[in-house]
Amino acid sequence: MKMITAMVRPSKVDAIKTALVALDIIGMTVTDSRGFGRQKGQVERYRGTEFTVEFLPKARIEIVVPSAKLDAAIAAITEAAHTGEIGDGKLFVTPVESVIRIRTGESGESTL
Amino acid sequence: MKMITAMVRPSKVDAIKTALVALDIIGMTVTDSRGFGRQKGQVERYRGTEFTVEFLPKARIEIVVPSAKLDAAIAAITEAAHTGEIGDGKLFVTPVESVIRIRTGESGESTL
Amino acid sequence: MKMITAMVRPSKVDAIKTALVALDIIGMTVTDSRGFGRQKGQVERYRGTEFTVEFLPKARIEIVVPSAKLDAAIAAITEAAHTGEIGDGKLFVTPVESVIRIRTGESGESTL
Amino acid sequence: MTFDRLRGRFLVGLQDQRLRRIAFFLLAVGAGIGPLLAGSAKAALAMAPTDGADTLLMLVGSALVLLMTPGLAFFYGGFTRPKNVLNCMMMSFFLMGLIGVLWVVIGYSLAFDVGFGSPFIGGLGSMFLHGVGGELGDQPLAAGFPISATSFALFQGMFAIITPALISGALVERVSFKAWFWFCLIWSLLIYSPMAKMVWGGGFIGPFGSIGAVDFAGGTVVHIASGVAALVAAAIIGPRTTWPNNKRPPHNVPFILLGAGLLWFGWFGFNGASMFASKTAGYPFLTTTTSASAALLTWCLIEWFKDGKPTAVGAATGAIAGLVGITPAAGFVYMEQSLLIGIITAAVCFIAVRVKAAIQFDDSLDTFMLHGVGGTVGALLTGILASKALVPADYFPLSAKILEESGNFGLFIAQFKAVILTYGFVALGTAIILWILGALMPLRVSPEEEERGLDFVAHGEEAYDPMTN
Amino acid sequence: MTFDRLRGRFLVGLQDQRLRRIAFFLLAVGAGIGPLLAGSAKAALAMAPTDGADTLLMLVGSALVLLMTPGLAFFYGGFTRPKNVLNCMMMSFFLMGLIGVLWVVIGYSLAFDVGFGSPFIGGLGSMFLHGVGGELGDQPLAAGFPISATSFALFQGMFAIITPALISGALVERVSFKAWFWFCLIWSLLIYSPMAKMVWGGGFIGPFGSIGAVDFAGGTVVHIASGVAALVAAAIIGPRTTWPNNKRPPHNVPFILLGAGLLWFGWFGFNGASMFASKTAGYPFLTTTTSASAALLTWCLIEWFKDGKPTAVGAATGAIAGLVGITPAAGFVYMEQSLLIGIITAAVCFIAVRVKAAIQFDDSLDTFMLHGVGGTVGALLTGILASKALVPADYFPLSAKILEESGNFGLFIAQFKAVILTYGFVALGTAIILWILGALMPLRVSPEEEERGLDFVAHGEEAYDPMTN
Amino acid sequence: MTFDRLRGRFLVGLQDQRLRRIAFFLLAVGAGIGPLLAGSAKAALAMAPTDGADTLLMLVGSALVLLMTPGLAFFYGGFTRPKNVLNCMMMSFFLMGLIGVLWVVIGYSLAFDVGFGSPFIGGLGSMFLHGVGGELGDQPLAAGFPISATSFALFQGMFAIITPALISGALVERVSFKAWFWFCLIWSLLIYSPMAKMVWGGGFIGPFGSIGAVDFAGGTVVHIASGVAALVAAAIIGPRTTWPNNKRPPHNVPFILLGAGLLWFGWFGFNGASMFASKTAGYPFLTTTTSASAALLTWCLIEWFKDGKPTAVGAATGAIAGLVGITPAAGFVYMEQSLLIGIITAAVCFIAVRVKAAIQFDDSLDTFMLHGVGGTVGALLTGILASKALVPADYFPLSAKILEESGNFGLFIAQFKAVILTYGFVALGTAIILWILGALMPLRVSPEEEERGLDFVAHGEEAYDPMTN
Ligand SMILES: Nc1ncnc2c1ncn2[C@@H]1O[C@H](COP(=O)(O)OP(=O)(O)O)[C@@H](O)[C@H]1O
Ligand SMILES: Nc1ncnc2c1ncn2[C@@H]1O[C@H](COP(=O)(O)OP(=O)(O)O)[C@@H](O)[C@H]1O
Ligand SMILES: Nc1ncnc2c1ncn2[C@@H]1O[C@H](COP(=O)(O)OP(=O)(O)O)[C@@H](O)[C@H]1O
Repeated sequence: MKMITAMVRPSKVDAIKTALVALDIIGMTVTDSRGFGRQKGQVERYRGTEFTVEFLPKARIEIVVPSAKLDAAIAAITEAAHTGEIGDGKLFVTPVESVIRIRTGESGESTL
Repeated sequence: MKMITAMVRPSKVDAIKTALVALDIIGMTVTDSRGFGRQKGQVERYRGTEFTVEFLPKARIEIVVPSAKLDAAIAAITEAAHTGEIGDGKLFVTPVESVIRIRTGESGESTL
Repeated sequence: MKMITAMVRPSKVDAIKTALVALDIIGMTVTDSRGFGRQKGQVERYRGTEFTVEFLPKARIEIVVPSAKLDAAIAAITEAAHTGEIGDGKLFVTPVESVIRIRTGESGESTL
Repeated sequence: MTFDRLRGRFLVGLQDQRLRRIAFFLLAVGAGIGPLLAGSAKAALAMAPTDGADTLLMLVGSALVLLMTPGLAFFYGGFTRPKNVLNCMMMSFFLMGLIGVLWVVIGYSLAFDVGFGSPFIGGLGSMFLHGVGGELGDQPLAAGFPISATSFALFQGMFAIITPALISGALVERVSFKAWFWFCLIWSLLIYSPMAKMVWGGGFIGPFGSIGAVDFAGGTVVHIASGVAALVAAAIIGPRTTWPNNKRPPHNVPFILLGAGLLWFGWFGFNGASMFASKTAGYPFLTTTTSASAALLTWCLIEWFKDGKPTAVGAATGAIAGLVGITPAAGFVYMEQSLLIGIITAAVCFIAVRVKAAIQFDDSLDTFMLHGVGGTVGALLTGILASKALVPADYFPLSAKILEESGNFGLFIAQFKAVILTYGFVALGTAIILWILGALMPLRVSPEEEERGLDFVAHGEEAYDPMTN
Repeated sequence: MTFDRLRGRFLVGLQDQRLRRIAFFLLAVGAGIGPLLAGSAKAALAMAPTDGADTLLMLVGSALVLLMTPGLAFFYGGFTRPKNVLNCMMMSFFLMGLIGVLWVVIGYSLAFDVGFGSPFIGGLGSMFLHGVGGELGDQPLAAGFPISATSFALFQGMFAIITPALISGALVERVSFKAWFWFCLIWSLLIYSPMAKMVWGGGFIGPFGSIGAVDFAGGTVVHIASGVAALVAAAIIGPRTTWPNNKRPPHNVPFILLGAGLLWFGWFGFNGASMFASKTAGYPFLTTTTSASAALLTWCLIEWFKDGKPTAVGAATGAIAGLVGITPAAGFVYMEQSLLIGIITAAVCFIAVRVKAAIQFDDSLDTFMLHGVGGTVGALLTGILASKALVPADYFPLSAKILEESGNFGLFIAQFKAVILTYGFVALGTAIILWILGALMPLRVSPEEEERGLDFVAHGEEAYDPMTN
Repeated sequence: MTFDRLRGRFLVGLQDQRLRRIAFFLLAVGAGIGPLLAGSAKAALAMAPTDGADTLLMLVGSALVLLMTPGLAFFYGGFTRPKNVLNCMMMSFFLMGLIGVLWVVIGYSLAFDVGFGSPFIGGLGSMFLHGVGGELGDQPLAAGFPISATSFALFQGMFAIITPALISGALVERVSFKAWFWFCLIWSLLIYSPMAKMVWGGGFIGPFGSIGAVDFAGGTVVHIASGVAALVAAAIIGPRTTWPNNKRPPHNVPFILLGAGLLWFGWFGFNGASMFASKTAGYPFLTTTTSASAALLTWCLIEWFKDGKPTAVGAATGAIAGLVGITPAAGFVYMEQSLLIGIITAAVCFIAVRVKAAIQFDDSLDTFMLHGVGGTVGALLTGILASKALVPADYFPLSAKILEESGNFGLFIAQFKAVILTYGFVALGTAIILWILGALMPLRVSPEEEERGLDFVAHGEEAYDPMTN
């Protein structure tokens, strides 16, 4: 099993969800985050003072998938989150050793 | 060392903390998240319009434990977070290579 | 590649960012979290009632770095986040199997 | 813990047949004896044409008091969990609909009509405000009251709305909205309107009745009544499942400050317009704010000395305590007395709130501790501090006579009786209403629903969208 | 879907040469015939010195109505996404600047000056309020109106501000702020001022004109006008890109309740001060709040029966519907009628809002569904329910005559004509303004900007700082 | 940087013995000479019975001004970090307690009693409002002022509360609450009351004194005084540790808009009721809002042209600037002049705010830049634009005489003197108070406490519960 952690534009969350559901991947967790990267910060101004906002709103999506579905999931996410502009975000894959479904106590890939 | 990442009902955080403290595991980080899964979304209605809320509030708990305590910790969390209804959440175990306590610069299992 | 996950004081985020940029590490994701640990909770009082706040505001920073830069990054973060008081936080290192830059579809260390 | 045992005994007591019979008996006796005692004090005031400025005072006052209900929604709503804030606010806001209609349909009539000729309850002759205000709505209210009768009916309606809304503070985060609906409807008719009659409508408690107590703007009618009802209802309905082990701090303290600010602002109408005359309204306007100021300061200073830090919630709470305390007295005392009232009310309410926390009774947002206790302190202090010159015999015949003959001590006794009667009547009445209602429907939601949050459970809504994009 | 086809046809229709010509022709004919029909009803009221209390009613009323605009900003702002809330609020708040200035410079003159001697439009003689109020600003407005003329000009200005602000509800989250600026500026001059003239300024729709309709505080001038403009503008500008597939719930429902509370509070000024006399203002104050109460209750009860749960958003919405419905009637009906108006308006608006949701038309915050529909219901019910005694011939000569001669049915016909004329005039005028404006600048932002959020795009700001430390 | 050097010199200067001596000398000379110069202008107005409408204007005005303080708490609180918002709000809200009490105990007496017979300070004869308002609180204030004396004392008290509250804007996020407590207490007695005396209470700056300047509703007394005190205090106390490198944007801009809306609403009372007469209050009500409108528009248009985007914070700021600018002039100018005042004040304050940002001086929320600068512009423009007809000799004998004899230029000179004297008196007085206070207790919290957040440090509270469940 692998965990995909994707930092994406918040407005893309719905599209990613839809794409994953199409692959029968029903399960993900989303967290509001702020990302710093190559994307240029925006300049806001309040009264006389300028603020360069370097940390931009990102959605941090975590999905644990069976290794077999990893590539398909990555492809689906990458496509759904893509705009081509700087700031589309990154996607990381990390190993997962075990999974437990709290409701039933079952563990293993079948719980995903 | 292992990292346990558990997506649970927000109202269970206190119980989980208590259960872990009982195991002398003093240390965890909680993040407000929204989860999508098998749990049926709720329908809200504002004026004429219905909204099906598919992302439900979840607490995302991260705990790094010495490998020796892993099973006990998992058991404690699973029990404390359990209600038996769909939406109880998942628990993932991932490997951790090293830990550092920033205050002292120490590293290793003893810092947990 | 490694993922550094650091739970630090929220007021240290800017300093950490600056320290990493100095190492030419341009990319990180920050999430508001609440941490429980050895740091003593604070007591708040509203009307007659006391509340001991055990979960304190922490910033959860994630940075994926090429393995070569790992030690430098850890050193930089540890230094920037340090105050010496209980509650400075922890830093975890976990393995990352692959990275993809969504904008371009490229993968590998070069995308970091 | 401590309190749970008390509560157990109380609940058993409430179900005790004998006790209930005694209660009903007392009520009946009161209802029977009252009229016999009713004095025949009569005022001889002249009928003057409607005055523009005085009427405007009432109209502006009505607008100000209307705003207190949303203000209260924020004062209370800031304290709750985010998942219960809408339900908490609706417990107030919704009454602007329910009681707003009820009042003009029948509530006003039960309070201020004289059809029944009873010292306890009005009549049915003014239902739908029949005959109030005349063809153009500009007829004066009565001899000595050159304000338009319509403006009076409106003004009183705003009081009828906020009184049950105050009760909600003790009951947030657990009460079924359906039960709340029926409770407010019945309570308003059976408790509020009679209270208004007895104290203000020429009934047996007020200055035209046999007791001769005074209540400038609602110490008994509004504050003690809501406070006592809150106490009884919280005792019967029981604490939140999270109380006292999983309680949480307020979710939004600025909302509490906003609510307190709007309440203070609206209280100028509440107390000030209760003078019914703009020329002499200087005192009630002034005493209202000076009492609130003194109480805010007192509360914060006590915190500062005791706990080391004055709090924002304390400042808001102190101000409200001071406003409650001055309510029964606002037009009967001078500025100096108002400072005293503010200081004493704040100090006593401060202790009450701490006692509540100590015995762990879940009067969730301190309705009894502020409005019940504060109203009581205010009502009694009114007896002690009222100035003869400000209680003219024309408007308060019996009370003026008491003051004349037995001085402030005499008035204090009258106030004391009024307080006792209010406690008894409201406590009993509220308990009976809740018993009956409790037999017909669950009074509170299930623990699972409580955990889920009442905003979704009762209204199908969430206050804040967690998705920020 | 359903609606998209309608919209397509409409847009094509709007570009059809022939149709446009017909529209212009109709407008011209109206403009020409109107004066011919204009009655010569004249009132014979005495010139009285300025009255302090009546003037104060106007001044306090002005303050109350001013507060409605920030109130509206919150009522609307609570519904939007966090990334659009400031833009939404600015669409109202900014008009306190733009229209505030425009009104005193020329808007007032176009509405209430009589220089042009036209029944459609005022004149230029009162630009910069020239001659209004005299040397000390204390000259009475006119015979029969012993309020200072300055207070009247101020009061009317507050109406001029909030009317276009209401329109914004239909257009949030997508309109270019520059286009909004110009739209409001032009619309206020070409639509609002003429409407005020025609209905209130002695023009041909009102009680001195040929139609003889009555509009107490803005059923046509404010609510139908803004509602119809909102409908037309939303149709022309089109839905948000997120509509109806990615719509989100309100980001902050407490803000909606705050806004509704402030609006209700301010509405006492809106309707109450439209009586221009404090002694008789009891009715409009009273009917305002009873209609709102009845409507709040009705809306919630419908939800309760239909969906199982009364909602907080519904309570706020119902109250506003009731306030809109009573606006044209407030001083012409008794309390009983106001309850009826509240109930009916709430029920009809409830249906309208559901229909909107069903046909998926993006009148984003229901401006037409509440103000257009509610205003229409209110205006028509005013005809049916107005009481002769409350429509005195001195102030409403033609309307009183109609009531005298053909009773409420006659007045209903007059009201019906007024409504139709308002719909036609405003719809056409708004469409024309938007066509022209649309040719000069983009009316909406790009889809990318919409996704980014208008707070940053239009104002370079964010409402909330996501960094909490 | 730039500023830090200036500040260094200033602080050194403040500690310079010689400089201090000179300052004290100047103050003493002023105090001595003033009375000699004091004119003996006397008005001969008739004593009229209390007027209901005029009194009501004062009472409603008082309620409106009271609401400005919570309004200010939101206007300011929206700008801060979430960890400092309660402390920021308490810096205003708490003064409703502290100054509310102080004023009626002694502040009023020091400002409006005549016991000392001094042109600088009142007396002690009206402590506890002794003798104010008579037995029923309905005695008229004075010849020519048929408002009840109680309503005047109340109204003035609201001004006394908000003035030090304004200062807090320059000092948020770093000041010790204990120091703030003592500072406000002392400043109110030693600076505010004397200022009120000198300008309004028949003292030497005002129209009965030797200078003959006019200040309608507080250009000098409220705005320049608070602005200058803010400047001096910010300079002495120093910038936040996060300034200018780690500054953050406002945490809640809707709160800022809410605050601005409530302030504007309340300002109708602030300026409008300062006319003391409802019949002639049309102008101050009108000019207040037109100046605010013009300023809002001006500010946004400047931003639009300069930066490409008009901002919501700018709209709120502009409106406040316009309200500040018109305050000294509100009843002395016509509508056209008010537009001019609004435009000019907004433009000048805009520049001031930008200059502040450029020199990186931490007047955190621009108290001096808006109230100091805006008040100065307004006070001077009052001289230039006041109309003879609106400065009647009965009420403003010396000023009317100046206008008569040397026209607006003469009045401008008088205004200029008043401004200079206010700057000098307030700057010196504030610096001295802070020196002494600084010797007795730390004026600011430690950098660690600053980082932790003042809500917890000073009040043991958090504004928002981060746990949402
Ligand atoms: N090395 C990294 N570690 C963690 N998060 C990263 C890293 N690099 C980028 N991110 C996340 O991805 C987001 C987008 O990155 P950015 O460099 O701005 O654009 P792009 O991904 O298009 O090159 C960042 O805002 C951040 O949230
Ligand atoms: N594959 C997954 N990856 C990440 N998070 C998941 C995954 N599956 C479930 N979750 C998290 O667990 C929560 C509960 O899952 P759900 O399927 O609704 O119920 P249950 O765990 O009882 O089967 C989800 O809301 C989500 O936060
Ligand atoms: N075992 C752990 N797993 C996850 N997070 C931890 C763990 N231990 C500590 N943390 C995080 O680090 C923060 C600081 O830890 P604490 O024990 O309070 O102080 P210190 O790190 O100085 O020893 C905690 O608030 C929590 O967010």
